[in-house]
Amino acid sequence: MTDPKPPSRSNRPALALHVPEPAYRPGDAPDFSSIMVPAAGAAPRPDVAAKAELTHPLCTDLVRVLDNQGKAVGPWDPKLDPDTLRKMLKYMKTVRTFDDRMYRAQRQGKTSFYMKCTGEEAIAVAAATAMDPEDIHFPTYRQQGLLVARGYPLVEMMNQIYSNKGDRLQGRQLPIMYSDKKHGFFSISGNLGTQYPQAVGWAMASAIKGDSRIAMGWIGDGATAEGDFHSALTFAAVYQAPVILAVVNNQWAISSFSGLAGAEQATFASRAVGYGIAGLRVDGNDALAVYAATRWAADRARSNNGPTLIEYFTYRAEGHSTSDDPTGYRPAGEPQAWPLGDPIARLKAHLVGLDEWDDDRDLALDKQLDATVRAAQKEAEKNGILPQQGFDDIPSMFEDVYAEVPWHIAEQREQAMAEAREYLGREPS
Amino acid sequence: MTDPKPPSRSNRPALALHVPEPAYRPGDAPDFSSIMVPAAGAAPRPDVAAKAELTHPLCTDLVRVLDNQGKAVGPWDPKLDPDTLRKMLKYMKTVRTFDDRMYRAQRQGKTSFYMKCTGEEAIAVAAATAMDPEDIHFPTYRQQGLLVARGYPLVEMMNQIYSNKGDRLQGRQLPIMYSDKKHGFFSISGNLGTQYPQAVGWAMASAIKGDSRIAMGWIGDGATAEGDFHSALTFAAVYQAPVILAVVNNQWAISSFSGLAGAEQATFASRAVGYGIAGLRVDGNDALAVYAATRWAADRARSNNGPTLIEYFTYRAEGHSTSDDPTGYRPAGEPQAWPLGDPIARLKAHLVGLDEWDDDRDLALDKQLDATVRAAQKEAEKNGILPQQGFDDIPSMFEDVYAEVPWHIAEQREQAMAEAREYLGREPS
Amino acid sequence: MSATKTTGRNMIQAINDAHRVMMERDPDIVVFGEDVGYFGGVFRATEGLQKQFGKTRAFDAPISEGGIIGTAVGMAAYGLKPVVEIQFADYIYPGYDQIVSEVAKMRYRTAGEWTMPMVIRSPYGGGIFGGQTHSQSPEALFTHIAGLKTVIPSNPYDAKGLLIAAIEDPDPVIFFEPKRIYNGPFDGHHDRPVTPWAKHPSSAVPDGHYTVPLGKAAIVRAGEALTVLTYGTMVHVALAAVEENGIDAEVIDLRTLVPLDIEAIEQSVKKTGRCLIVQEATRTSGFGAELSALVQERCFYHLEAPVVRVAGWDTPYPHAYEWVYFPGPIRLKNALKKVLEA
Amino acid sequence: MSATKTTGRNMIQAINDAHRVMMERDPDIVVFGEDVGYFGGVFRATEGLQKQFGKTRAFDAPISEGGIIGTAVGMAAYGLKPVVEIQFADYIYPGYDQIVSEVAKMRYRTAGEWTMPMVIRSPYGGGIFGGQTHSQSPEALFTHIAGLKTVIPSNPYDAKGLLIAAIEDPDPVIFFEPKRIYNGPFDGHHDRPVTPWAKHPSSAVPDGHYTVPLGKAAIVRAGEALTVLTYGTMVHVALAAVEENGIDAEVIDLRTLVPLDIEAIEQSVKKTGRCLIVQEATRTSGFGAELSALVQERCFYHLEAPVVRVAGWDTPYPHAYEWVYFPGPIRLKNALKKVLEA
Ligand SMILES: Cc1ncc(C[n+]2csc(CCOP(=O)(O)OP(=O)(O)O)c2C)c(N)n1
Ligand SMILES: Cc1ncc(C[n+]2csc(CCOP(=O)(O)OP(=O)(O)O)c2C)c(N)n1
Ligand SMILES: [Mg+2]
Ligand SMILES: [Mg+2]
Repeated sequence: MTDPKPPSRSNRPALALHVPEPAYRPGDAPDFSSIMVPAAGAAPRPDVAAKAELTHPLCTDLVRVLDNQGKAVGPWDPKLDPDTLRKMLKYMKTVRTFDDRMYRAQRQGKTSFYMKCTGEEAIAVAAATAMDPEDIHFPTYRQQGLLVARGYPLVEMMNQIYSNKGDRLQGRQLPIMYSDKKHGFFSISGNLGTQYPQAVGWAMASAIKGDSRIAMGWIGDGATAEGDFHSALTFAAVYQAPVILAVVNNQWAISSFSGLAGAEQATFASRAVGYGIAGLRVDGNDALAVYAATRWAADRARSNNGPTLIEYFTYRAEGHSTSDDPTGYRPAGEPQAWPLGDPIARLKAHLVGLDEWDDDRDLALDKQLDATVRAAQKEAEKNGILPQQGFDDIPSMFEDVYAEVPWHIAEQREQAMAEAREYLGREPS
Repeated sequence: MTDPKPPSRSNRPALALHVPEPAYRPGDAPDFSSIMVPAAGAAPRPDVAAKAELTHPLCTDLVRVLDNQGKAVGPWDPKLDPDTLRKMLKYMKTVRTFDDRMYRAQRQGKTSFYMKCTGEEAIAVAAATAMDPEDIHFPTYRQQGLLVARGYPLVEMMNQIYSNKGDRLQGRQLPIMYSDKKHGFFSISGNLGTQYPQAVGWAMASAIKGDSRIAMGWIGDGATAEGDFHSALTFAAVYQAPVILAVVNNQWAISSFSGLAGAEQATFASRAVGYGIAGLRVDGNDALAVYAATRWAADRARSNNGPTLIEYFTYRAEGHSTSDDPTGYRPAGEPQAWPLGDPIARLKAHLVGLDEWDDDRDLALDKQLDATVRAAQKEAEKNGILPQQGFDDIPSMFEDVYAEVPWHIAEQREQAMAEAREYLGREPS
Repeated sequence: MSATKTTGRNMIQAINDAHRVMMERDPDIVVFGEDVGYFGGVFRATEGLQKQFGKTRAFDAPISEGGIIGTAVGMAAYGLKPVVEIQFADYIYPGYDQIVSEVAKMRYRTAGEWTMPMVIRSPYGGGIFGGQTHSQSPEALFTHIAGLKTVIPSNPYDAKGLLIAAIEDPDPVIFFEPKRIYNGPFDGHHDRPVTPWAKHPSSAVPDGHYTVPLGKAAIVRAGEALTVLTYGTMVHVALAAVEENGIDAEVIDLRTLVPLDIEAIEQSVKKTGRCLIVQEATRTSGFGAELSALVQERCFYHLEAPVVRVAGWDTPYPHAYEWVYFPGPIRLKNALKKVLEA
Repeated sequence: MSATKTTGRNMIQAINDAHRVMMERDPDIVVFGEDVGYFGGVFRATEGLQKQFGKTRAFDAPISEGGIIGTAVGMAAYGLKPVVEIQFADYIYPGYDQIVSEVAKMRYRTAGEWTMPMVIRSPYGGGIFGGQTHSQSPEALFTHIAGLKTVIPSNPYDAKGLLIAAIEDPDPVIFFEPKRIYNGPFDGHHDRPVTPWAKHPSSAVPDGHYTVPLGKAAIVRAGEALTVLTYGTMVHVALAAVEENGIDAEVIDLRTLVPLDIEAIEQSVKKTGRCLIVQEATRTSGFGAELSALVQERCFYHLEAPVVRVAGWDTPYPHAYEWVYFPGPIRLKNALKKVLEA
C-alpha cells in the first residue's frame, strides 16, 4: 500500500507523469513536418581553435552542406576533389549492397543475426574519410562503413558473420561484432555504451605519450542514456582528451523513439554545453557535412584544443536487426517520408551536378559492387557458414581467456574434447 | 610496450594531457580573485512556468539576494517575515554547534567517524524551509541541516552517531548516515550518487499517483561524475518528474578540487542545458537566495512544469571528515579568504539591518543552543557511546536482511549467540 | 486450485498473465523497462499491459539499467511496487551497484523503515546462439548478496506462480527467466526438433491468481539412485539425461536459490547417498559450488560418492561453440555415471 | 634475493614501493584513481608518485569508478599499463560492468588482438569500524568471472611481490588489499593492543624488484592435524587461533584465488584428511564454497570429516556489531574443534 497522502495538501493540483510518445504510430500517415531543416550553407563555421562556447549555437542548429539540388554551399563545404567524392559514393554503395546480401544470408539460415545501417551510410564512410588512417575508432554495431572505407576486406567481415574457419575472432563473437586493430577499429561490444569512455581513455593515452593520433567514440541516441555516456563526457572534458564523441541519432532504439533518451527536451549535441566542450549538430544524410564536421573536430583535437561532441542527425530506415519488425511500432512509409533524404542519392546528385558522375557510371558501379560482394560471399562461404561450425578446433575456445591456459580450463578442455569425440564418433578436427 | 607510433604523422604536433590542478596548494597564499561574484539582486527571475531555456543564462550567473551590507535586494528576494528568518538563523547555528560537539565526541573516542558541514549550513536549512514538510529529501551526508530544520530531535541524531541503544537504525549504519521517514529524510547511502535517481523515481511515483508531494535529490560536486547523476537527469527530463536536483558545489571532494569533476569547463548548473531542463546557480552562503531558488523550483515542479537542477555554490570550510586533514592539499586560511562569506554571519547581519536582531540576542541564542546541544548529548550518552556497543541485542543484527529470517540466517544467529555467550561469559542481553 | 480454469500457455504467456493478474489486483504495481511499454518487450512478456493499464503503469524506459533500478528504488520508497525488466541478464551490470548497495541493503540499513518490494525480471541463459552477451547465467552474482532473493522458474506453471509470489513478496526478488525454454522445454539435444510447451503438462496454466511459494523446491522426478539438484533450463536437460540413461534419479528443481529449500535437498541426498549438481553458468564460483558445499556439510556421513558438479566452462559463451559450451546430454551422462560408479 | 637490501615496511609502504619500482622500469605504467595524485590516496598507497613521475603518470580521477575502469580499458588498448585504485572495494560496483563485460572478456572476444594488462587495486575487508560500505569482501563476485585473476596479499613482503607480479602479468588482476592489516597483522582479538608490522618478519621487504608469483599459495604453517585454507586478514586470525588452541594445523595462505594453487591444496588435504576454510566475506556463495566444492571433489576419499567453512554472516556488515560479524577467535576455535572432532 502506498502511504496515505497527507490531507493538508489536498488542495494542490495533482501531479502527472509525462510519458513520451512518438507523434505517429502504426496506422498513422508518416509526417515529419515538425522536423526543423535549416537551409544548407546557413550554419556558421567557427575556427577549430575557437572557445567551446562559440560552437554551442550549432548544438541546436544543423550543419548542412548539400542543398536540395545537390549543390555544396556555405562555409562548411569541405571542397573535396571528385576522386574522394567518388570513393565515398562507392564505399556507401558497397555498405548498402553488403547489408542487403548479409541480411538475406541470415534469412537463408546461414548465420544467426545481422544488422543493417540503411540510410546511415554517409556517417561512417565520411567520418572515416575525414580522419587519418592511424586514428582509432571505438564503434557500435552500425558503423560497418568505417571498415569498408578503411579497406578492410569484405571477405573478412563475412567470415566473422559466418563464425567460420576464416573468422579472425574464431567464432567467439556474435555476427557483426567485428574487431581489427590494423584498421583502427576497436572490438565492438554487445554492451551498449561501454566503448565511449574507452575511446576517451585511448585518447588520454595518446596524449600522455605525446603521440599525434586521436580517437573517435560512437554511440546511438538510445544508448546515450547509459552512465558510460556521462563518464566519457566527464573524463573527456576534465582532461581535454583528443577525442571525437559521436552520437548517431537515428531516432530509434529498437522500438523506443529518441524521446525516451531525452530528445523532446534537447538535442543530443546540446549535452556538450553542460560539459563545456565543443558541440556540433550535423545532417547525417549529407556526406559532405559529415566529412566537414568530423574533420573540424579532428583538427581541433589534434591541435590540443579539446574534445568535440557531434550529433549526426539521421533516420534508421530499416528494422533494428534481423530480430526486429518495425511495423509493430511506427508507421510504414516513414523512411520514404524522411525529409533529409537518402545519403547515397544525395551524394550521387552532387557528383552528377559537378559533371563528375552520370547514370551509366552509376549503374556500372552498382553492377560491379554486386559482383564484388557476391564474389566475396562465395569466397567466405568456402570457409563455411554458421550451422556447420562449432566442432572444429575445440581447443581454440579455451584459449585467450587468459594469456596462458590455467589448470582448471585445461581440465575443461580435456573434458570438452572427450565429449566431442563421443558426439562426433571421431577425433574432432 | 606501446605500439610504435606511425612515422607518417611524426610532423604533427605532440598531443598533451591536461591534468587539472587547483590554482593554489599548501604554502601558497589563499586567493579567490578569479571567482566571479556578481552583484546581489542583479540576476533576473523568470516565471516558474517559464520555458527551461529562459533559465539557462542563470546557469552561468549567480542568484544572490543579500548584498555586502546584508540588505536583501532584487527580484529573488523572498521577502520572508522576521520570524522565519530568525528560525533559519537558529537552525543554522544549531547545526554548527552540533557539528562542533560531535566532532569533539569523535575525537574523544566516543564514536568512529563524523562529518561537518561548516560553511554550508544555509543550504540545507533554507532549502528545508522552502519546501513543504510533506516533501521528501534524498540527501547526502552533508545535509544534517534538513533534519535540524524539520525538527528531528538532536538526541535521535546523536543516538545514531553513537550507534547506541537508542539508535533507531540499531547500530547498523556508520555515524551520520541518518534515515527518518517521518521527517521526509531518505536513508543516506555510503555509495555516492545512488540517491539521485532514487529521488527522481520517488517523484515519478508521486506523479503516477496524482499526489502533490515532490522530491529533492542532493549530490556533491565531486559525485556529479558518477553515472547515477546522468541517470537522474535523463529520467527527470524524459518523464518531466516533479523533482529538484541539487548540486552542493563546495569545490572539494576530499582532496580533489572541483576541476576534477569538470568545473574548469562549465558550471554544474550548466549540465541542465544539455538535458533541456531548468537550471539555476545560486550563492549557497546566502540563505535568502537559497530559499528563493529552492522555492521557485519547488513551485515549478509542483505545478507540473518539470524538474530543476540547482547548483549551490559554496566552500567546504573544514576537512572532509574526521579522517581528513585538508592542510595536506590546500592552503591554510582559505575559509577565511572565501569571498561569499559565512552564511550565519550574513543572515545575522541581515536581521540586524532589519532591526530584528542584535548582538545580545545573538549571544543569548548561542548560549542557549550550546546548552541545548550539551543537554541532548548528555541524554544520548545515557544510551551509551560506540565503544560500549555491539553485544547487546545480538539477534537484532540478523533481522531486516529479509522481512522474515530465513533458515540460514537463523542458524547463523544461533551460532553468533553461542559465540557471544562464550565471549561474555554470560547470557548476552 | 483444481477447480480453476486453465489455459495452455508457454512461459512468455504465463509471465505476461502473472503481470496482468497482479496489476488488476494491485494499483501500486508499475511495470517498466527498455521497450516494455508500447511494444511489450523484445520477448513480448509485457505485451498488452500498456493498453490495459495505461501509460503510467506500463512504460518504456531510457536505455539505462542503472537508472531503471535507481528510479525503481525511489518508487518502492514511495510505496509503489515496481516490476522491472532488464532486457537481457547480460545487461544487468550497469544496475549492479543500485541492486547490491541499495536494493539489497535498504531494509537492513533503515531497520525496516524503508523496504524494497520489487521484482527485477530478466531473460537469461544460453542455447539461442546469442553469443557472449545474450547467453549469460549470472545468478551467483546475486546469491552472494544478502538481502536479495533469487528465483529461476523452469516451466509455465511455475513461472506464473513464482512471479506472482515474487511480486507479493515483501523483499526484492531477482527473477531470471531461462529464455531458451520460453517457447518449449529443451532436452539438451540441439540437433533435434524443438518441442512446444503445448505438449508439456505444465503448460496448463490456471487463469487468475495462484502462487508457487518462494523457497520451496519441487521434486520433479522421484528416485533412489542419486539426487540431481538443478534449476531453469537444466531441469529438462537433466530429466532427459536421466531417462535416456535409464537411471533412477531423484531430480529436484530448486526454483528458488535464495532462500534455498535445504530440507528437500537434505532429505533427498540422505536417502540416495549421491548427488549431482547441474548449472548452465560458468563453473568456478557458480551457485553449484554453494550447493556442493552445503550438501557436503550436511550430508557428509551419508555420501557414498563425491558430489559432482556439471556446469558451463570457465570461458565466455562462444557464439559458434555454443553446443560445446552448453552442459548437454553427453556431459550429463558422463557425470551421472561418475556419481553412480564412484 | 637474499643479497638484496631490505627495508622495514608496512603494507602501505610495500605497495607504494611496488608502484615506484615498476614505474621506474616501465614508462607505460600509469596510476590513477580518486585522490591518488597530489594527495597520494586516502590510505597513502600512491604517495609521492606524482611528484616523482609527473602529473600525466600519476593523477587524480573524477569520482566515477565506471569512468576509471572504462578509460583504463582504452589506455590498455592503446598499449599503456594502467594500475588504478578504487578507493574502497565497496565502491567498485559502478565499474562492475566495465570489469565484467569488457576487461575480463577483451582478450577472448578479440582472439588475443587486444589484451587488458591492468591492475585494479582496492582496499578491502572489515575490522576498522567502517560500517556497511567500508568493510565488504566482494572477491567472489570476481572469482566467478572468467578472464580475471584475483589476488589478495596478507603481508608486506607478499604485497609488494604480488603487486609487481600483477603489474607484469599480461592479464587483468583484481588486487584486494585487506585494509585491517595495512599497518599491522591482526590476530582477531579486537580487544587487545594492535601490533605494528615492524615486529613481523614479513615486514623486511627487499628494496628494488622481486616478484611473488601469481597462482602459488604459501604454506605459512606446516602441520598434520588439518588443513586451513585462507587468505588476507584471516591468515593471521587463523594462525593465532591454531596456536592458541595448540593445534597442529597446516595453514595455507592462498594469495591468489584465481588461478588457484590446487596442487598445494590437494597435497595438504590428502595428507591431513581434514579441511577448514576461512573467509571474512558473507558466507553464502562466497569463495569458500568453491574451495569446499573443489576439496570435496578432489580429496573425497581422503576426507575424515566434513569440510567446514568459517565466514562472515549473511548480513550486511553492521557498524556496531563489527565483532559479532567478524569471524574471530571463538568462531575459529569452534570450527577447528568441529573439524578435528568429527
Ligand atoms: C547495456 C545494454 N542494454 C541493453 C541492450 C539491448 N539493446 C541492444 S541495441 C538497443 C537499442 C540501441 O539503440 P541506439 O543506441 O539508438 O542505437 P541504434 O540501434 O539506433 O543504432 C538495445 C536496447 C544492450 N545491448 N546493452
Ligand atoms: C561510489 C563511491 N565512490 C567513492 C566514495 C568515497 N568518497 C566518499 S566522500 C567522497 C568525496 C565526495 O565529494 P563531493 O561529492 O564533492 O561531496 P562533499 O564531500 O564535498 O560534500 C568520496 C570520493 C564513495 N563514498 N562512494
Ligand atoms: Mg538509435
Ligand atoms: Mg564537494
